[in-house]
Amino acid sequence: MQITVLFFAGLREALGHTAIRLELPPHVGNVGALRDYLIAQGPEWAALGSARNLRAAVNQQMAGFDAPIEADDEIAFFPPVTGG
Amino acid sequence: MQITVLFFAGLREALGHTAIRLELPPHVGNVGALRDYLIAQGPEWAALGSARNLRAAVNQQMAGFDAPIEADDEIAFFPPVTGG
Amino acid sequence: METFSIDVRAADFDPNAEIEALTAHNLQIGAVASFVGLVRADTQKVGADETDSIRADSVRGMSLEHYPGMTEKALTAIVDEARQRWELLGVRVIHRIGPLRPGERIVLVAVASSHRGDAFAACEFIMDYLKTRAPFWKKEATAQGHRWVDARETDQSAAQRWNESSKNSTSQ
Amino acid sequence: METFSIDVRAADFDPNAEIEALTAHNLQIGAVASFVGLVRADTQKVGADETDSIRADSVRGMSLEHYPGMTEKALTAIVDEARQRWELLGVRVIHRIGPLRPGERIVLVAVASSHRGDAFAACEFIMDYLKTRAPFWKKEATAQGHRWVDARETDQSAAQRWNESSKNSTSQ
Repeated sequence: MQITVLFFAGLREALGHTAIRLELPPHVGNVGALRDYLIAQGPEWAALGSARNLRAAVNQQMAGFDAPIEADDEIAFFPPVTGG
Repeated sequence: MQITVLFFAGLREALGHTAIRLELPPHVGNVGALRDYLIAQGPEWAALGSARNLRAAVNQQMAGFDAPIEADDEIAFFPPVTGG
Repeated sequence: METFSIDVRAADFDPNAEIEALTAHNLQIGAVASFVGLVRADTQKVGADETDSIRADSVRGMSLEHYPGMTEKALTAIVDEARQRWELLGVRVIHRIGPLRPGERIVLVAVASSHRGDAFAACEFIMDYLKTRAPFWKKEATAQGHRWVDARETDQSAAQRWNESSKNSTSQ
Repeated sequence: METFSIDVRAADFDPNAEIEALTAHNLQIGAVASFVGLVRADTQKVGADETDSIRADSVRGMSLEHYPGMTEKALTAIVDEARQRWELLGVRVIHRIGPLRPGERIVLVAVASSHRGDAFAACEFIMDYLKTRAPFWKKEATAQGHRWVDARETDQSAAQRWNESSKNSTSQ
Protein backbone atom coordinates (compact mmCIF):
# COMPACT_ATOMS: atom_id res chain seq x y z
CA MET A 1 0.00 0.00 0.00
CA GLN A 2 1.00 3.62 -0.59
CA ILE A 3 1.61 6.00 2.27
CA THR A 4 3.17 9.42 2.76
CA VAL A 5 5.85 9.96 5.39
CA LEU A 6 6.79 13.43 6.63
CA PHE A 7 9.77 14.55 8.71
CA PHE A 8 10.17 17.73 10.72
CA ALA A 9 12.73 19.93 12.45
CA GLY A 10 16.12 18.43 13.33
CA LEU A 11 15.09 15.02 12.02
CA ARG A 12 14.13 16.52 8.66
CA GLU A 13 17.53 18.21 8.43
CA ALA A 14 19.41 15.06 9.43
CA LEU A 15 17.58 12.91 6.87
CA GLY A 16 17.51 15.49 4.11
CA HIS A 17 13.86 14.71 3.38
CA THR A 18 10.74 16.71 3.99
CA ALA A 19 8.37 14.05 2.70
CA ILE A 20 8.49 10.74 0.89
CA ARG A 21 5.87 8.67 -0.87
CA LEU A 22 6.32 4.99 -0.08
CA GLU A 23 5.02 1.60 -1.20
CA LEU A 24 4.81 -0.30 2.07
CA PRO A 25 5.32 -4.10 2.29
CA PRO A 26 2.34 -5.90 3.90
CA HIS A 27 4.27 -6.86 7.03
CA VAL A 28 4.81 -3.23 8.02
CA GLY A 29 1.59 -2.72 9.96
CA ASN A 30 2.26 0.02 12.49
CA VAL A 31 4.30 3.15 13.16
CA GLY A 32 7.12 1.37 14.98
CA ALA A 33 7.45 -1.18 12.19
CA LEU A 34 7.58 1.65 9.65
CA ARG A 35 10.44 3.26 11.53
CA ASP A 36 12.33 -0.06 11.66
CA TYR A 37 11.65 -0.67 7.98
CA LEU A 38 13.08 2.73 7.03
CA ILE A 39 16.17 2.28 9.22
CA ALA A 40 16.78 -1.06 7.48
CA GLN A 41 16.86 0.68 4.09
CA GLY A 42 20.40 1.92 4.68
CA PRO A 43 22.69 4.22 6.70
CA GLU A 44 21.07 7.36 5.28
CA TRP A 45 18.13 6.56 7.59
CA ALA A 46 20.25 6.18 10.73
CA ALA A 47 18.94 9.45 12.22
CA LEU A 48 15.55 7.75 12.67
CA GLY A 49 17.19 5.20 14.95
CA SER A 50 19.40 7.57 16.91
CA ALA A 51 16.75 10.24 17.50
CA ARG A 52 16.08 10.77 21.18
CA ASN A 53 12.39 10.63 22.10
CA LEU A 54 11.22 10.26 18.53
CA ARG A 55 7.53 11.22 18.21
CA ALA A 56 5.02 10.31 15.55
CA ALA A 57 1.65 11.30 14.16
CA VAL A 58 -0.82 9.39 12.02
CA ASN A 59 -3.07 11.51 9.84
CA GLN A 60 -2.10 14.62 11.80
CA GLN A 61 -2.90 13.16 15.21
CA MET A 62 -0.22 12.33 17.80
CA ALA A 63 0.21 8.54 17.78
CA GLY A 64 2.19 5.88 19.61
CA PHE A 65 4.47 3.42 17.84
CA ASP A 66 1.78 0.76 18.11
CA ALA A 67 -0.67 2.84 16.04
CA PRO A 68 -1.76 0.90 12.92
CA ILE A 69 -1.06 2.17 9.41
CA GLU A 70 -3.56 1.97 6.58
CA ALA A 71 -3.38 2.76 2.87
CA ASP A 72 -3.02 6.46 2.02
CA ASP A 73 -2.19 7.35 5.61
CA GLU A 74 -0.03 10.37 6.32
CA ILE A 75 2.63 9.39 8.86
CA ALA A 76 4.98 11.95 10.42
CA PHE A 77 8.13 11.55 12.50
CA PHE A 78 9.58 14.42 14.52
CA PRO A 79 11.41 15.38 17.73
CA PRO A 80 9.45 16.43 20.85
CA VAL A 81 7.65 19.69 20.13
CA THR A 82 9.05 23.00 21.41
CA GLY A 83 6.51 25.67 20.53
CA GLY A 84 4.87 28.26 22.72
CA MET B 1 -5.88 58.90 74.29
CA GLN B 2 -6.99 60.27 70.94
CA ILE B 3 -7.59 57.97 67.98
CA THR B 4 -9.25 58.23 64.56
CA VAL B 5 -11.88 55.72 63.49
CA LEU B 6 -12.90 55.30 59.85
CA PHE B 7 -15.88 53.45 58.35
CA PHE B 8 -16.32 52.20 54.80
CA ALA B 9 -18.90 50.95 52.33
CA GLY B 10 -22.22 49.65 53.67
CA LEU B 11 -21.13 50.18 57.25
CA ARG B 12 -20.26 53.81 56.53
CA GLU B 13 -23.72 54.34 55.03
CA ALA B 14 -25.49 52.59 57.92
CA LEU B 15 -23.67 54.64 60.54
CA GLY B 16 -23.72 57.92 58.64
CA HIS B 17 -20.07 58.54 59.51
CA THR B 18 -16.99 58.48 57.33
CA ALA B 19 -14.57 59.21 60.17
CA ILE B 20 -14.65 60.21 63.82
CA ARG B 21 -12.00 61.54 66.18
CA LEU B 22 -12.32 59.90 69.59
CA GLU B 23 -10.96 60.26 73.14
CA LEU B 24 -10.61 56.66 74.22
CA PRO B 25 -11.00 55.53 77.88
CA PRO B 26 -7.93 53.67 79.19
CA HIS B 27 -9.76 50.33 79.46
CA VAL B 28 -10.40 50.18 75.70
CA GLY B 29 -7.16 48.50 74.67
CA ASN B 30 -7.85 46.66 71.45
CA VAL B 31 -9.96 46.66 68.31
CA GLY B 32 -12.67 44.39 69.68
CA ALA B 33 -13.01 46.52 72.82
CA LEU B 34 -13.27 49.63 70.65
CA ARG B 35 -16.14 48.08 68.69
CA ASP B 36 -17.92 47.14 71.95
CA TYR B 37 -17.30 50.62 73.36
CA LEU B 38 -18.84 52.29 70.31
CA ILE B 39 -21.86 49.96 70.32
CA ALA B 40 -22.43 50.87 73.98
CA GLN B 41 -22.64 54.55 73.05
CA GLY B 42 -26.20 54.16 71.79
CA PRO B 43 -28.52 52.69 69.15
CA GLU B 44 -27.02 54.84 66.40
CA TRP B 45 -23.99 52.47 66.55
CA ALA B 46 -26.04 49.29 66.26
CA ALA B 47 -24.80 48.63 62.72
CA LEU B 48 -21.35 47.88 64.19
CA GLY B 49 -22.87 45.05 66.19
CA SER B 50 -25.10 43.62 63.48
CA ALA B 51 -22.51 43.72 60.69
CA ARG B 52 -21.79 40.26 59.32
CA ASN B 53 -18.08 39.44 59.18
CA LEU B 54 -16.96 42.86 60.33
CA ARG B 55 -13.33 43.51 59.37
CA ALA B 56 -10.85 45.96 60.81
CA ALA B 57 -7.54 47.63 60.09
CA VAL B 58 -5.06 49.35 62.39
CA ASN B 59 -2.93 52.03 60.76
CA GLN B 60 -3.94 50.79 57.31
CA GLN B 61 -3.04 47.17 57.94
CA MET B 62 -5.62 44.39 58.22
CA ALA B 63 -5.93 43.52 61.91
CA GLY B 64 -7.78 41.07 64.13
CA PHE B 65 -10.03 42.16 66.98
CA ASP B 66 -7.25 41.37 69.45
CA ALA B 67 -4.92 43.94 67.83
CA PRO B 68 -3.84 46.55 70.41
CA ILE B 69 -4.67 50.24 69.98
CA GLU B 70 -2.23 53.02 70.77
CA ALA B 71 -2.51 56.79 70.85
CA ASP B 72 -2.98 58.45 67.47
CA ASP B 73 -3.77 55.15 65.79
CA GLU B 74 -6.01 55.09 62.74
CA ILE B 75 -8.58 52.33 63.19
CA ALA B 76 -10.94 51.33 60.41
CA PHE B 77 -14.06 49.11 60.37
CA PHE B 78 -15.53 47.76 57.14
CA PRO B 79 -17.32 44.82 55.53
CA PRO B 80 -15.33 42.08 53.76
CA VAL B 81 -13.65 43.57 50.71
CA THR B 82 -15.12 43.03 47.23
CA GLY B 83 -12.66 44.56 44.77
CA GLY B 84 -11.06 43.03 41.72
CA MET C 1 14.87 47.23 33.78
CA GLU C 2 12.58 45.56 36.29
CA THR C 3 9.44 47.47 37.11
CA PHE C 4 7.04 46.74 39.90
CA SER C 5 4.29 49.28 40.28
CA ILE C 6 0.71 49.73 41.32
CA ASP C 7 -1.84 52.39 40.48
CA VAL C 8 -5.27 53.14 41.95
CA ARG C 9 -7.22 55.55 39.81
CA ALA C 10 -10.51 56.46 38.17
CA ALA C 11 -9.16 56.51 34.60
CA ASP C 12 -9.30 53.53 32.27
CA PHE C 13 -6.06 51.82 31.23
CA ASP C 14 -4.61 50.40 28.02
CA PRO C 15 -3.51 46.80 28.72
CA ASN C 16 -1.15 46.78 25.72
CA ALA C 17 0.64 49.94 26.72
CA GLU C 18 1.03 48.65 30.28
CA ILE C 19 2.40 45.30 29.14
CA GLU C 20 4.76 46.87 26.65
CA ALA C 21 6.12 49.21 29.29
CA LEU C 22 6.67 46.17 31.50
CA THR C 23 8.60 44.22 28.89
CA ALA C 24 10.49 47.03 27.16
CA HIS C 25 14.25 46.62 27.07
CA ASN C 26 14.31 43.41 29.05
CA LEU C 27 15.16 40.50 26.77
CA GLN C 28 15.15 38.06 29.68
CA ILE C 29 11.36 38.20 29.75
CA GLY C 30 9.85 35.18 28.03
CA ALA C 31 6.38 35.16 29.55
CA VAL C 32 3.72 37.72 30.39
CA ALA C 33 0.58 36.52 32.14
CA SER C 34 -2.12 39.10 32.56
CA PHE C 35 -5.60 39.40 33.89
CA VAL C 36 -8.29 41.97 33.14
CA GLY C 37 -11.44 42.11 35.22
CA LEU C 38 -14.57 43.59 33.65
CA VAL C 39 -17.91 44.79 34.99
CA ARG C 40 -20.46 42.11 34.18
CA ALA C 41 -24.04 43.11 33.42
CA ASP C 42 -25.39 40.17 35.34
CA THR C 43 -24.42 36.86 36.78
CA GLN C 44 -27.68 35.02 36.11
CA LYS C 45 -29.95 34.51 33.16
CA VAL C 46 -33.75 34.75 33.25
CA GLY C 47 -34.37 31.06 32.93
CA ALA C 48 -32.57 27.90 32.05
CA ASP C 49 -32.68 28.75 28.37
CA GLU C 50 -29.67 29.98 26.49
CA THR C 51 -31.05 33.31 25.36
CA ASP C 52 -29.14 36.44 26.05
CA SER C 53 -32.00 38.13 27.84
CA ILE C 54 -30.91 39.34 31.24
CA ARG C 55 -32.72 39.80 34.50
CA ALA C 56 -34.75 42.87 35.28
CA ASP C 57 -32.44 43.56 38.20
CA SER C 58 -29.34 43.25 36.07
CA VAL C 59 -26.46 45.54 36.86
CA ARG C 60 -26.67 48.93 35.15
CA GLY C 61 -23.49 50.20 36.66
CA MET C 62 -21.17 49.97 39.58
CA SER C 63 -19.25 52.22 41.89
CA LEU C 64 -15.99 51.28 43.57
CA GLU C 65 -15.14 52.71 46.99
CA HIS C 66 -11.73 52.22 48.53
CA TYR C 67 -9.62 53.16 51.56
CA PRO C 68 -7.07 55.67 50.28
CA GLY C 69 -3.65 55.02 51.72
CA MET C 70 -4.37 51.50 52.86
CA THR C 71 -5.23 50.42 49.33
CA GLU C 72 -1.79 51.32 48.04
CA LYS C 73 -0.08 49.70 51.04
CA ALA C 74 -2.08 46.51 50.63
CA LEU C 75 -1.41 46.21 46.89
CA THR C 76 2.29 46.89 47.37
CA ALA C 77 2.49 44.24 50.09
CA ILE C 78 0.76 41.71 47.83
CA VAL C 79 3.20 42.38 44.99
CA ASP C 80 6.13 42.13 47.40
CA GLU C 81 4.92 38.77 48.62
CA ALA C 82 4.57 37.54 45.03
CA ARG C 83 8.16 38.61 44.36
CA GLN C 84 9.32 36.57 47.33
CA ARG C 85 7.49 33.49 46.11
CA TRP C 86 8.40 33.55 42.42
CA GLU C 87 11.13 34.78 40.08
CA LEU C 88 9.53 37.86 38.57
CA LEU C 89 10.88 40.50 36.20
CA GLY C 90 8.01 42.96 36.40
CA VAL C 91 4.53 43.46 37.83
CA ARG C 92 1.90 46.07 37.02
CA VAL C 93 -1.33 46.34 39.00
CA ILE C 94 -4.00 48.90 38.16
CA HIS C 95 -7.33 49.09 39.99
CA ARG C 96 -9.98 51.59 39.09
CA ILE C 97 -12.26 53.41 41.53
CA GLY C 98 -15.43 55.43 41.15
CA PRO C 99 -18.36 54.78 38.77
CA LEU C 100 -18.04 52.08 36.09
CA ARG C 101 -20.46 50.81 33.44
CA PRO C 102 -21.02 47.19 32.36
CA GLY C 103 -18.24 46.01 30.07
CA GLU C 104 -15.72 48.47 31.48
CA ARG C 105 -12.33 47.33 32.77
CA ILE C 106 -11.96 47.27 36.56
CA VAL C 107 -8.55 45.77 37.22
CA LEU C 108 -5.34 44.79 35.47
CA VAL C 109 -2.66 42.47 36.82
CA ALA C 110 0.27 41.88 34.46
CA VAL C 111 3.27 39.77 35.47
CA ALA C 112 6.49 39.34 33.50
CA SER C 113 8.94 36.52 34.09
CA SER C 114 11.45 34.36 32.25
CA HIS C 115 9.13 31.36 32.41
CA ARG C 116 5.41 30.98 32.19
CA GLY C 117 4.97 28.95 35.36
CA ASP C 118 6.10 31.82 37.56
CA ALA C 119 4.12 34.38 35.55
CA PHE C 120 0.85 32.42 35.72
CA ALA C 121 1.16 31.56 39.41
CA ALA C 122 2.08 35.09 40.47
CA CYS C 123 -0.70 36.66 38.38
CA GLU C 124 -3.36 34.42 39.88
CA PHE C 125 -1.89 34.81 43.39
CA ILE C 126 -2.01 38.60 43.13
CA MET C 127 -5.64 38.52 41.95
CA ASP C 128 -6.65 36.10 44.73
CA TYR C 129 -4.97 38.22 47.39
CA LEU C 130 -6.27 41.48 45.92
CA LYS C 131 -9.80 40.07 46.09
CA THR C 132 -9.51 39.28 49.79
CA ARG C 133 -6.97 41.79 51.17
CA ALA C 134 -7.18 45.04 49.25
CA PRO C 135 -9.78 47.48 50.66
CA PHE C 136 -12.15 47.95 47.75
CA TRP C 137 -15.93 47.69 47.93
CA LYS C 138 -18.33 47.40 45.01
CA LYS C 139 -21.80 48.92 44.97
CA GLU C 140 -24.06 47.88 42.12
CA ALA C 141 -26.78 50.00 40.55
CA THR C 142 -29.85 48.10 39.37
CA ALA C 143 -33.37 49.06 38.36
CA GLN C 144 -34.37 48.29 41.96
CA GLY C 145 -31.76 50.61 43.43
CA HIS C 146 -28.28 50.24 44.82
CA ARG C 147 -26.80 47.27 46.66
CA TRP C 148 -23.40 46.55 48.15
CA VAL C 149 -21.87 43.44 46.64
CA ASP C 150 -21.42 40.55 49.07
CA ALA C 151 -18.01 38.97 49.50
CA ARG C 152 -17.84 35.48 48.01
CA GLU C 153 -16.74 32.42 49.92
CA THR C 154 -15.00 31.13 46.79
CA ASP C 155 -12.68 34.14 46.89
CA GLN C 156 -11.67 33.25 50.43
CA SER C 157 -10.90 29.67 49.51
CA ALA C 158 -9.04 30.78 46.37
CA ALA C 159 -6.76 32.93 48.52
CA GLN C 160 -6.45 30.24 51.17
CA ARG C 161 -4.94 27.64 48.86
CA TRP C 162 -1.76 29.70 48.45
CA ASN C 163 -0.98 28.99 52.09
CA GLU C 164 -1.50 25.29 51.65
CA SER C 165 0.31 24.59 48.40
CA SER C 166 2.95 27.26 49.02
CA LYS C 167 5.76 26.74 46.53
CA ASN C 168 4.53 23.41 45.17
CA SER C 169 2.76 25.03 42.28
CA THR C 170 5.97 26.50 40.93
CA SER C 171 6.73 23.61 38.67
CA GLN C 172 9.15 25.63 36.59
CA MET D 1 -21.33 36.25 20.98
CA GLU D 2 -18.95 33.48 22.00
CA THR D 3 -15.85 33.21 19.88
CA PHE D 4 -13.37 30.39 19.92
CA SER D 5 -10.68 30.66 17.30
CA ILE D 6 -7.08 29.84 16.55
CA ASP D 7 -4.62 31.33 14.10
CA VAL D 8 -1.17 30.15 12.97
CA ARG D 9 0.67 32.83 11.06
CA ALA D 10 3.89 34.73 10.48
CA ALA D 11 2.47 38.17 11.25
CA ASP D 12 2.62 39.77 14.68
CA PHE D 13 -0.58 40.32 16.64
CA ASP D 14 -2.07 43.08 18.78
CA PRO D 15 -3.06 41.57 22.14
CA ASN D 16 -5.47 44.43 22.89
CA ALA D 17 -7.34 44.11 19.63
CA GLU D 18 -7.61 40.35 20.08
CA ILE D 19 -8.91 40.67 23.63
CA GLU D 20 -11.37 43.40 22.71
CA ALA D 21 -12.74 41.30 19.86
CA LEU D 22 -13.15 38.46 22.35
CA THR D 23 -15.08 40.52 24.89
CA ALA D 24 -17.08 42.78 22.59
CA HIS D 25 -20.85 42.69 23.06
CA ASN D 26 -20.77 40.03 25.76
CA LEU D 27 -21.59 41.58 29.11
CA GLN D 28 -21.45 38.21 30.85
CA ILE D 29 -17.66 38.28 30.61
CA GLY D 30 -16.11 39.31 33.90
CA ALA D 31 -12.62 37.91 33.50
CA VAL D 32 -10.01 37.73 30.76
CA ALA D 33 -6.81 35.83 31.47
CA SER D 34 -4.17 36.07 28.82
CA PHE D 35 -0.65 34.93 28.16
CA VAL D 36 1.92 36.31 25.77
CA GLY D 37 5.14 34.39 25.10
CA LEU D 38 8.19 36.34 23.95
CA VAL D 39 11.52 35.38 22.40
CA ARG D 40 14.12 35.64 25.15
CA ALA D 41 17.66 36.70 24.28
CA ASP D 42 19.13 34.18 26.65
CA THR D 43 18.26 31.84 29.46
CA GLN D 44 21.47 32.16 31.45
CA LYS D 45 23.69 34.95 32.68
CA VAL D 46 27.50 35.03 32.40
CA GLY D 47 28.13 34.46 36.08
CA ALA D 48 26.32 34.54 39.35
CA ASP D 49 26.36 38.31 39.41
CA GLU D 50 23.31 40.38 38.68
CA THR D 51 24.62 42.29 35.71
CA ASP D 52 22.67 42.34 32.51
CA SER D 53 25.55 41.09 30.42
CA ILE D 54 24.53 38.04 28.47
CA ARG D 55 26.43 35.03 27.23
CA ALA D 56 28.41 35.06 24.03
CA ASP D 57 26.13 32.34 22.67
CA SER D 58 23.00 34.30 23.46
CA VAL D 59 20.10 33.97 21.10
CA ARG D 60 20.17 36.40 18.18
CA GLY D 61 17.01 35.13 16.62
CA MET D 62 14.75 32.19 16.26
CA SER D 63 12.82 30.38 13.58
CA LEU D 64 9.62 28.45 14.17
CA GLU D 65 8.79 25.42 12.04
CA HIS D 66 5.44 23.70 12.23
CA TYR D 67 3.37 20.91 10.70
CA PRO D 68 0.73 22.65 8.58
CA GLY D 69 -2.64 21.02 8.97
CA MET D 70 -1.80 19.14 12.12
CA THR D 71 -0.99 22.36 13.97
CA GLU D 72 -4.48 23.72 13.46
CA LYS D 73 -6.07 20.39 14.38
CA ALA D 74 -3.99 20.13 17.54
CA LEU D 75 -4.76 23.67 18.69
CA THR D 76 -8.47 23.26 18.00
CA ALA D 77 -8.53 20.02 19.97
CA ILE D 78 -6.78 21.69 22.91
CA VAL D 79 -9.29 24.56 22.94
CA ASP D 80 -12.17 22.07 22.70
CA GLU D 81 -10.83 20.16 25.69
CA ALA D 82 -10.54 23.39 27.67
CA ARG D 83 -14.17 24.18 26.86
CA GLN D 84 -15.20 20.80 28.22
CA ARG D 85 -13.30 21.35 31.45
CA TRP D 86 -14.29 24.95 32.23
CA GLU D 87 -17.11 27.43 31.63
CA LEU D 88 -15.64 29.63 28.92
CA LEU D 89 -17.13 32.49 26.91
CA GLY D 90 -14.31 32.92 24.41
CA VAL D 91 -10.82 31.74 23.52
CA ARG D 92 -8.29 33.17 21.10
CA VAL D 93 -5.01 31.40 20.33
CA ILE D 94 -2.42 32.85 17.96
CA HIS D 95 0.94 31.20 17.31
CA ARG D 96 3.52 32.72 15.02
CA ILE D 97 5.80 30.80 12.67
CA GLY D 98 8.92 31.71 10.72
CA PRO D 99 11.79 33.97 11.81
CA LEU D 100 11.48 35.98 15.04
CA ARG D 101 13.87 38.32 16.84
CA PRO D 102 14.50 38.57 20.60
CA GLY D 103 11.72 40.46 22.32
CA GLU D 104 9.16 39.58 19.65
CA ARG D 105 5.85 37.98 20.54
CA ILE D 106 5.53 34.25 19.76
CA VAL D 107 2.19 33.19 21.15
CA LEU D 108 -1.04 34.59 22.55
CA VAL D 109 -3.62 32.68 24.57
CA ALA D 110 -6.58 34.78 25.73
CA VAL D 111 -9.50 33.25 27.62
CA ALA D 112 -12.75 35.00 28.56
CA SER D 113 -15.12 33.73 31.22
CA SER D 114 -17.59 34.97 33.78
CA HIS D 115 -15.20 34.19 36.63
CA ARG D 116 -11.47 34.42 36.96
CA GLY D 117 -10.91 30.89 38.23
CA ASP D 118 -12.05 29.36 34.96
CA ALA D 119 -10.20 31.94 32.87
CA PHE D 120 -6.89 31.42 34.67
CA ALA D 121 -7.08 27.63 34.70
CA ALA D 122 -8.07 27.34 31.03
CA CYS D 123 -5.39 29.81 29.92
CA GLU D 124 -2.63 27.92 31.71
CA PHE D 125 -4.04 24.56 30.57
CA ILE D 126 -4.03 25.66 26.93
CA MET D 127 -0.43 26.87 27.20
CA ASP D 128 0.70 23.67 28.90
CA TYR D 129 -0.96 21.49 26.27
CA LEU D 130 0.21 23.69 23.41
CA LYS D 131 3.78 23.31 24.66
CA THR D 132 3.59 19.53 24.60
CA ARG D 133 1.02 18.67 21.91
CA ALA D 134 1.10 21.27 19.16
CA PRO D 135 3.65 20.51 16.42
CA PHE D 136 5.95 23.53 16.56
CA TRP D 137 9.75 23.39 16.70
CA LYS D 138 12.10 26.23 17.59
CA LYS D 139 15.53 26.70 16.05
CA GLU D 140 17.75 29.31 17.66
CA ALA D 141 20.38 31.38 15.91
CA THR D 142 23.46 32.18 18.00
CA ALA D 143 26.95 33.47 17.23
CA GLN D 144 28.04 29.81 17.12
CA GLY D 145 25.40 28.86 14.56
CA HIS D 146 21.97 27.33 14.67
CA ARG D 147 20.59 24.82 17.17
CA TRP D 148 17.26 23.11 17.60
CA VAL D 149 15.78 23.83 21.01
CA ASP D 150 15.46 20.80 23.28
CA ALA D 151 12.11 19.94 24.79
CA ARG D 152 11.99 20.62 28.54
CA GLU D 153 11.03 18.03 31.10
CA THR D 154 9.26 20.75 33.09
CA ASP D 155 6.85 21.27 30.19
CA GLN D 156 5.94 17.60 30.28
CA SER D 157 5.25 17.68 34.01
CA ALA D 158 3.28 20.93 33.68
CA ALA D 159 0.98 19.26 31.14
CA GLN D 160 0.81 16.06 33.17
CA ARG D 161 -0.66 17.70 36.26
CA TRP D 162 -3.91 18.47 34.41
CA ASN D 163 -4.59 14.75 34.29
CA GLU D 164 -3.98 14.34 38.00
CA SER D 165 -5.85 17.28 39.43
CA SER D 166 -8.51 17.23 36.72
CA LYS D 167 -11.39 19.42 37.87
CA ASN D 168 -10.12 20.03 41.38
CA SER D 169 -8.45 23.26 40.40
CA THR D 170 -11.75 24.81 39.35
CA SER D 171 -12.42 26.44 42.66
CA GLN D 172 -14.95 28.83 41.19
